[in-house]
Amino acid sequence: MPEELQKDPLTRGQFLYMGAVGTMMGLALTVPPAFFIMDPALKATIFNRSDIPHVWREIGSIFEVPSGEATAFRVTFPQKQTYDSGGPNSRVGSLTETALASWHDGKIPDLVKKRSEGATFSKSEVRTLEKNINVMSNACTHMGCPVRWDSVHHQIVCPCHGGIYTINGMHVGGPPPHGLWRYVFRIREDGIIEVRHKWVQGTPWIV
Amino acid sequence: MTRIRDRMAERGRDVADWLEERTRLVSFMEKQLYEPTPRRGMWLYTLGSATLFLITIQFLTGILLLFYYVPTTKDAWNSIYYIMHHVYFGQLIRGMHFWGANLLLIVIGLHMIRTFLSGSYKPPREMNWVVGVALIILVSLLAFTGYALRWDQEGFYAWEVGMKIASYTPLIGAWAVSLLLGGDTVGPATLSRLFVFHVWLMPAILAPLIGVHLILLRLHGEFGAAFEYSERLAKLNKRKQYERMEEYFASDEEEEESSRGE
Amino acid sequence: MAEIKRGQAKPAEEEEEEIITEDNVFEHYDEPQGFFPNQVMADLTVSFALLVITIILAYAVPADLVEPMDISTTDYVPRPEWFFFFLDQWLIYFPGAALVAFGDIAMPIIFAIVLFAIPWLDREPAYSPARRPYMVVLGFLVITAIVLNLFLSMVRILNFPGGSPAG
Amino acid sequence: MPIGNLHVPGIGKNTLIPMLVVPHTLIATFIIGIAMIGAVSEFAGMVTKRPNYDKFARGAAKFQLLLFATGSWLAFTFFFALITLFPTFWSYLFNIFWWVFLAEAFMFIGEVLAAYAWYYTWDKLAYRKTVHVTIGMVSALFGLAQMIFINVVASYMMSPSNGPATSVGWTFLNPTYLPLNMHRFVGNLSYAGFLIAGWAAWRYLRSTTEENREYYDWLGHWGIMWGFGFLLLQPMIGYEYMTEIRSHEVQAFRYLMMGNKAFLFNALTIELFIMSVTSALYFLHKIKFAVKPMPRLRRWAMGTTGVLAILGVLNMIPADLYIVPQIGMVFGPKDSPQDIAIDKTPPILMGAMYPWKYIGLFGLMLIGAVVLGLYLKASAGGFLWGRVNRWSQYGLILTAVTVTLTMMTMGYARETARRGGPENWLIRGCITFQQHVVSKNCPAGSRQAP
Repeated sequence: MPEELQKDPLTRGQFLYMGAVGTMMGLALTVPPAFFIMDPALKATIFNRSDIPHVWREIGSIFEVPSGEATAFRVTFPQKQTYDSGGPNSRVGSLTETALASWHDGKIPDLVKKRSEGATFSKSEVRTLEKNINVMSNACTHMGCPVRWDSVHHQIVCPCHGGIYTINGMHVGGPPPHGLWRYVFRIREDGIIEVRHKWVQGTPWIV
Repeated sequence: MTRIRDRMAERGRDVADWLEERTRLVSFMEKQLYEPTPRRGMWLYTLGSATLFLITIQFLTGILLLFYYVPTTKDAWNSIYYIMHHVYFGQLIRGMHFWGANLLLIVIGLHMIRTFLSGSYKPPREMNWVVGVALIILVSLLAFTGYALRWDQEGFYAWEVGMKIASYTPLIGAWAVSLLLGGDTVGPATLSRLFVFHVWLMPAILAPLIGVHLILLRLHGEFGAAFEYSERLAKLNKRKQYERMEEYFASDEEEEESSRGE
Repeated sequence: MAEIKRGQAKPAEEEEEEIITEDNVFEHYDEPQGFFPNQVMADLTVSFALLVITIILAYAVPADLVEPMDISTTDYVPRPEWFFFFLDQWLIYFPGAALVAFGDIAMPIIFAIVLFAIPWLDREPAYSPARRPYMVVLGFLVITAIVLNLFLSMVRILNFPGGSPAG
Repeated sequence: MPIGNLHVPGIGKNTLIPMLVVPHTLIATFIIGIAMIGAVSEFAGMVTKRPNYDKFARGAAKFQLLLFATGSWLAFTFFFALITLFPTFWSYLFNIFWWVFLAEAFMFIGEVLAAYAWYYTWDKLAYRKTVHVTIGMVSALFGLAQMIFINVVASYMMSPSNGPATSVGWTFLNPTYLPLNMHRFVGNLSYAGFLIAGWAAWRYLRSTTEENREYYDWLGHWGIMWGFGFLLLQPMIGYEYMTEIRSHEVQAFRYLMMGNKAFLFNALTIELFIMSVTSALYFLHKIKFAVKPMPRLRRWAMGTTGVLAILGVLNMIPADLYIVPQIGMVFGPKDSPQDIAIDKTPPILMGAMYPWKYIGLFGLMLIGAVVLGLYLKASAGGFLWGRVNRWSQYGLILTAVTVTLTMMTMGYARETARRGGPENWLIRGCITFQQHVVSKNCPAGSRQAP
């Protein structure tokens, strides 16, 4: 144990040397780890790459959508994230979500009423159908709780904080900032609705 | 019999001296254990050590749970199920970890209220209060992340609400969420990040902070509360009153002298 | 090496009548006690009681494990943990995009900063709660606000149709 | 049905009950408020050793006793009227709330004992002030407990809880019980405070001796501090109360907020505007008489009062002309819809709840707190009492009158929340106005999803 402290003077050279080596070591030990941790954030926000590849997935046929109600369809997307991204001996993950489908204001267009199950629609008919159907995600825009159809009051209700949406997914009451997220979807000739893991209003995160 | 006991005591003393020589452990322990502490509020001050005890239980049971827990999305739930149903005392260890966390939050809240009411954050003990507040925030974050590690509906949605709140932060909202999510959707990356936060990152910050908290406590000694010093305060006020009285009478005498002097 | 004396410690010499001044009044307690036997005893009993409670709870009310995580559910009603109930209720007071950000992030951060800054906010020299009415009343108001919000949210959750047993 | 289905000639039984209940509620709320304010001011007198507090506390105790008798007389007659005129409803209500009413009765006895003891031992316990103050506090707490128990009945009728009606615990756990309690507790204090201020103003205008003028000027200041201070908390708690109603009784919410009874809340905003602006002007006027002159603070107070007025006006803008009673008939749409369309933004844009009413209500709270803070800063230095002009006292009387009107508007709002739907309810989902019991084990059985 040295008896008392010895304070030698610090020359300019020593100070500059220590400063330079110190910063280099600091950079080497902080910049790569930062990128290491921020990798998904960079990919998601800057390069807009999503974990889910651009694929169309079927959710159901328009004949299954009843009038005056929003029904839930389960849809499964392939998900490539960390160890589920299809390496040599690993599988591709999957993410199952629910899409709520409902006719505009609950009224089935007469186009569909006349056609039976197997019939096919022309291009223009498909376009009118796409305008008259709402395909929305079931995550509440406030805090992401699963919303559900409340047949008593004919509205879509979020159980967490009392958010209320109309049958078209428009925001009516409660804390949610805006209406439900609307899927990017298309309708095939034989009336099957196909959905992509992309939303009209942007990225809702979580879902 | 007494001879054996004496020889044993003799050998014990030798070991103590040997240790003292090299690590001064014995004097350190004596300084810690025999330090005077207030008696009147003794039961109030047990809250601090109760929190310490509960945190050690959390560390202990946490590490034990790690023996069986698997942080993959497919098997996290199954591993918890395995702990609860097949491992000996599994339900006990997990129960202690879960209920310990709830009790810890209650006790840490009471400890904070006791410290606030007794005013023991006054100078020179401000830093101890600041470290304490950091500790309570860390513990609630730990409880929050731990809840979601089970990867069942209840835990997951609670964590999701937390992340959705993070997504509302004005500037770095998108960044914060994608950092916590590990991508733009919920998946295996989310669970591994959750696992890192709960099992290593937060405890790694918590442990030294608790050490700092205890060192600061020992540095200034336990303040206790105002009722520990009531007699001394009474003596102090009495003495000050006498001084004021003397001043008052002294000023009277001067007036008399000055008036008599003219 | 100083020779270690054994046996009876030197009797404490009679302390001359100490003059209590403003700054040394909080140096000594009125009734000091050794940390080792007394305080450790109390700590031990409290810790033992807590341990027994945790063990009993661990077996009586096993930590629950609901069905595995599944985003595509339509009937599950998510609830926060009990210690975030008051924050959940706080969410309801701030609807809409701008207010959610304010009420949810700005307010808790302000609350944390105020919590950190209490020693610098409360500069009153007196220690006992009776002598510092402002801080104690403010603290009491904050605690009652949190507890009331906790109960409000609990009642709201209990009365949600899916939430209560008989509903 | 028991013997005769009694008909009250002339006004009919549905109006007799409110005629008895409204004065009873006004008196009872005032008693609870003044008991609390009196007890606290006696404690303040003990701590600060100023005579005014004690003098007021004594006057409050005497006034409380006088009112107590009339208040309880009204309660009993209202009790008997309910028993005879609404037999099935009353027997049903009494079965559900048997323990609550029992507790209520004992609280009443406690209240009577404590209040009379508090007043009559004023001189005897003059030297044991702490004991006397505790008696005052106990009488205030008993009054409060009475309100807490009767709130269970009121909130249960509007929003029965999900649990079985037979279990007492669940009756307490109905969704609007806690917010109603908080709202009424703060309301009592604010109501009593404004009434004290109004009464002090009246006595100030009539007082002749200088000493009386100073005391009543101080009393006006003390009353409005309570009134305005607690009025500031009301928008937040009221908002929480309405959120509970919206999440549990959507029908009642639509009827109150967007349907025929929406004008009640316009009336409330008008009353709120009057009370807050008059109080702010009173503060503005009082600051002139602070011992330490503070010109800069007075300019600040003027600015904040202006902002307060603007926010008040913002609050008063109706969402749809149709809901304003008289004007709605002339300008509003002829085929007035049952309620404003839900997912359409209301015609008058500035009247929409989000974001305008939020800015208005919570702005009122924050700016009001600033005004109060400025006034407290000025009053810390002490006032020259007894020199205030006539107009400020008229302002105080105006606030007292408006607070009584607010009390009635809000009481009416809560009671009419049970009407308006396809069925007018006495206990929502259980007993209709015509005392027809809907289902066997109602109300729990008949609750549907929200």
